[in-house]
Amino acid sequence: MTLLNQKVCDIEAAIADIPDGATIMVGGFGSPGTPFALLDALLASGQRDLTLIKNDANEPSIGIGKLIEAGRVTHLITSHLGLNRFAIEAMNNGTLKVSFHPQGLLAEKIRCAGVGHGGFLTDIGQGTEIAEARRSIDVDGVTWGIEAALQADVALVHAERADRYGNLIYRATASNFNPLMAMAADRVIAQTYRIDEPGDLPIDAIHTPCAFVSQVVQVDRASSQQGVRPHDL
Amino acid sequence: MTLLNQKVCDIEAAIADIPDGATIMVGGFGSPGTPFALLDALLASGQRDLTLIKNDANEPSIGIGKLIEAGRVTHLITSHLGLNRFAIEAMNNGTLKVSFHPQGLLAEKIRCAGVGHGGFLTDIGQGTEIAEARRSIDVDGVTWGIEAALQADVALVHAERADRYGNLIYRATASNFNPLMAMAADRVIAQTYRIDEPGDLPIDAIHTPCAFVSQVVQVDRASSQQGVRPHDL
Amino acid sequence: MISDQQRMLTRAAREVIDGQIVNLGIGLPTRLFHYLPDDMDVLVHSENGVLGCRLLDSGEQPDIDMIDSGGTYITTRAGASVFDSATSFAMIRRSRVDLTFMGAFEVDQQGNLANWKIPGKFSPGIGGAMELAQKVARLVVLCSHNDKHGNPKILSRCQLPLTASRCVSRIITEKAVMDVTPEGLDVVEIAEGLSVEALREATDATLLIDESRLGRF
Amino acid sequence: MISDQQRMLTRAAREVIDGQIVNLGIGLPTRLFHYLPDDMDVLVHSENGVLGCRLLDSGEQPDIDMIDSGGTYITTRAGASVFDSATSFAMIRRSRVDLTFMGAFEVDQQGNLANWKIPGKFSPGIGGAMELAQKVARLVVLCSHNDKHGNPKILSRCQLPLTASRCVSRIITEKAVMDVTPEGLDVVEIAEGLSVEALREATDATLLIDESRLGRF
Repeated sequence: MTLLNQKVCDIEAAIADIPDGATIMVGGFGSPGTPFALLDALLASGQRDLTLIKNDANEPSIGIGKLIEAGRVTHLITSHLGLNRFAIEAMNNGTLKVSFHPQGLLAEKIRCAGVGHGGFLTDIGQGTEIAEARRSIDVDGVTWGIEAALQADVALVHAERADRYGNLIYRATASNFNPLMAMAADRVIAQTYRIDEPGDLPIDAIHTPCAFVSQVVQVDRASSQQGVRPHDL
Repeated sequence: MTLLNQKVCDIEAAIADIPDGATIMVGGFGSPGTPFALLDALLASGQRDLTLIKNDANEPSIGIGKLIEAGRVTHLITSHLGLNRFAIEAMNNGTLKVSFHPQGLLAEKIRCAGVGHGGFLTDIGQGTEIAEARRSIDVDGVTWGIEAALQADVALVHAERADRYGNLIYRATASNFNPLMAMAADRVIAQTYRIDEPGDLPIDAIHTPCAFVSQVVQVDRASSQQGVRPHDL
Repeated sequence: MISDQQRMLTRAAREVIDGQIVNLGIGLPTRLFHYLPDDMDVLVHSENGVLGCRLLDSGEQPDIDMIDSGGTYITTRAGASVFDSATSFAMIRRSRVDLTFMGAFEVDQQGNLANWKIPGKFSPGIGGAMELAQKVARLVVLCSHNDKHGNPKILSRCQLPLTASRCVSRIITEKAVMDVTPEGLDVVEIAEGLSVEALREATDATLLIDESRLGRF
Repeated sequence: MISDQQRMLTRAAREVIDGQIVNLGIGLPTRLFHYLPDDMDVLVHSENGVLGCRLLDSGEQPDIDMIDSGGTYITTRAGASVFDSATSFAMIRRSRVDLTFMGAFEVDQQGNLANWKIPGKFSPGIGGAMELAQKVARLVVLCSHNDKHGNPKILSRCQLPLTASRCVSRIITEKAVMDVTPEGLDVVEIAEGLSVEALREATDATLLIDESRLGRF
């Protein structure tokens, strides 16, 4: 793992050595928690043939939407595409392979890799087409579906605040998949608005301990504005 | 589940209707996080033939040590008894059945019940006697041990602070198994030093959301003093 | 005069018991926010990781880090908490959410629900609907009684891929309030002014109707 | 004159690289706390749920909620965090702890380790040892070369139930520093004043010794 005193780096350096064909987890549920600046750097950096794992496809022309529209994503592992008609279009015309998982199972498959397990047993989806696609096992007379852990080469996460060791604090509903993905990839790149010295974050307030984080990148708060939409309802 | 506005109760009422033969999870790693006041109430209340699930057996004559010495525990599911020679004695002379699990697997078995899964796949202990005792399964050419979820009728947990809806905040190394057990039992009884009004706890600081907690009991800070030992090393 | 939707929402709000944790599905159920009395100890769960949502007051500035699962900017009420997606779904799978309202493409008298996929036409993914439908302690379907072509959505057996089987407790439409029972859908209330015959005609399921105790709404 | 233990601990402390996360097993390894330089960016992990432990300064009051996994009152240094047991072991199983020091009843030239159970005599439970031994990126055993009866603890094959198989990288005793290799234990350093013959005599494993490059400690 990256040494504690070598984690702070600039955004281009963090993204540059991600290879073509990489599997990349991306935090966020809709816009909150989406690492927009890291995704923009990935777009600029040029990697192709990516497999992305994200709860959703953001909205058209923001976040991973940009990468999908640029034809850089081959496979998307997700829960729901409802807010991105371009992603649905790409799926329907066959240019984007999409694998769907129920949202909570997607979260657990990621967490499962993050804690070093191989999979877990669930009853979610029994009696539906979700269960037909997976192997099952009987334990003490109960039939469970086996869900395998979902790993990635890289995770891109967004945190409100960090320190230079890589301790992370998330905020409000910008947490979502970020703490799970921050455990589950070989290399974890965190973007944050503010990088403090070790000791500046209250120990009880840290959501992701630094042990899981490989690199920390400071980004401007304005980078998240691309996710802002008109207030509805 | 208990309604949000009906969770605060006194300690005798919380403990009284636990039946003989119940399976009870008890938070704490050593003394920190052990719900000493709830355990004293359980001792006073008289239930017998209990199965306890706790990381360790506390130390002689404190915490669950009192229940073991009073002959009230039939079965202890644990990770390590190193600090309680009476518990080791009871195990060796056959008055206490003890089931050992590696500490991290014990935590995950509890968490597994807490999130509604049936079990998980692990490689921990492969090649040791731990693996001989369990079933295994091959997934994509890798052999995994199957660890079943570990459930309980009741969980007794300790929190630093709560509100009357049952939101909980733990402190320092008094967290340990408490947040996991707080999800995993049918009924979750939390002791705490202070019960605030909803809205008094910062939303980002809550470790266990109130949805998981059945009852909240206020206890005196002095109740934890039984776990205090001379400063060593 | 109040609309059918207003009438349904007013009726649906009466399902909520003081002290409950409630999840509001996307679409019409989300509008129930406006019908929940402020003085109740009720926390609204949203599966993106918040318990205790409330709508922004008019003029209140949105916080870009605070949305519900439908993408709406929300804020929180007293007693709220935020958490990650794993914890959010643990709450759901452990049935710690007491009540959820969901829309339906189809719902049948066995309590089966189909609301996520129309093969060949609509398949944006399952989201959190499957886990909510299967595991929340009480599921109330809130939907129009018929589709836009007038075809019944309340059926003897769902044809579309299921979200979850035998998961629905009660169905509220603009025409009736119906409970799932082993013998069929027990009609407990019928819309003001609607005849029993008109209800039967609009429905493709076994309806149990005892006019002597039939409520109106 | 410094004791064998002090010499072993001084040598062991040199294993720690600036920037690492380190776990100190119960017993002798815990005493390494006293040997880690304050000016290094090193965080000590303890499996009860803390990363960044440090010893209390003399006179510093203990906090009853703050112990390490051995039950010792500790405090934290800058950059520390606290977390639950699941997160603590996730760190271990994902090999996010860079280095651990553990004691041994027996250790063998395949890198097998036995340190948790002596059937019929000592079996207080496995605690966190199995996961630490199996998963921490680098495991250094820190133990006496022989048991109190003088029997070798460094063996060609462990007899006791294993904590984990093929998990040990390096062994540090009062007599030698040895690396596990496919051909046997490669002796990289030998205690000041100890002869190669005496080392071989005290050991029941294949030792690879190249006197031309043999260090002393």
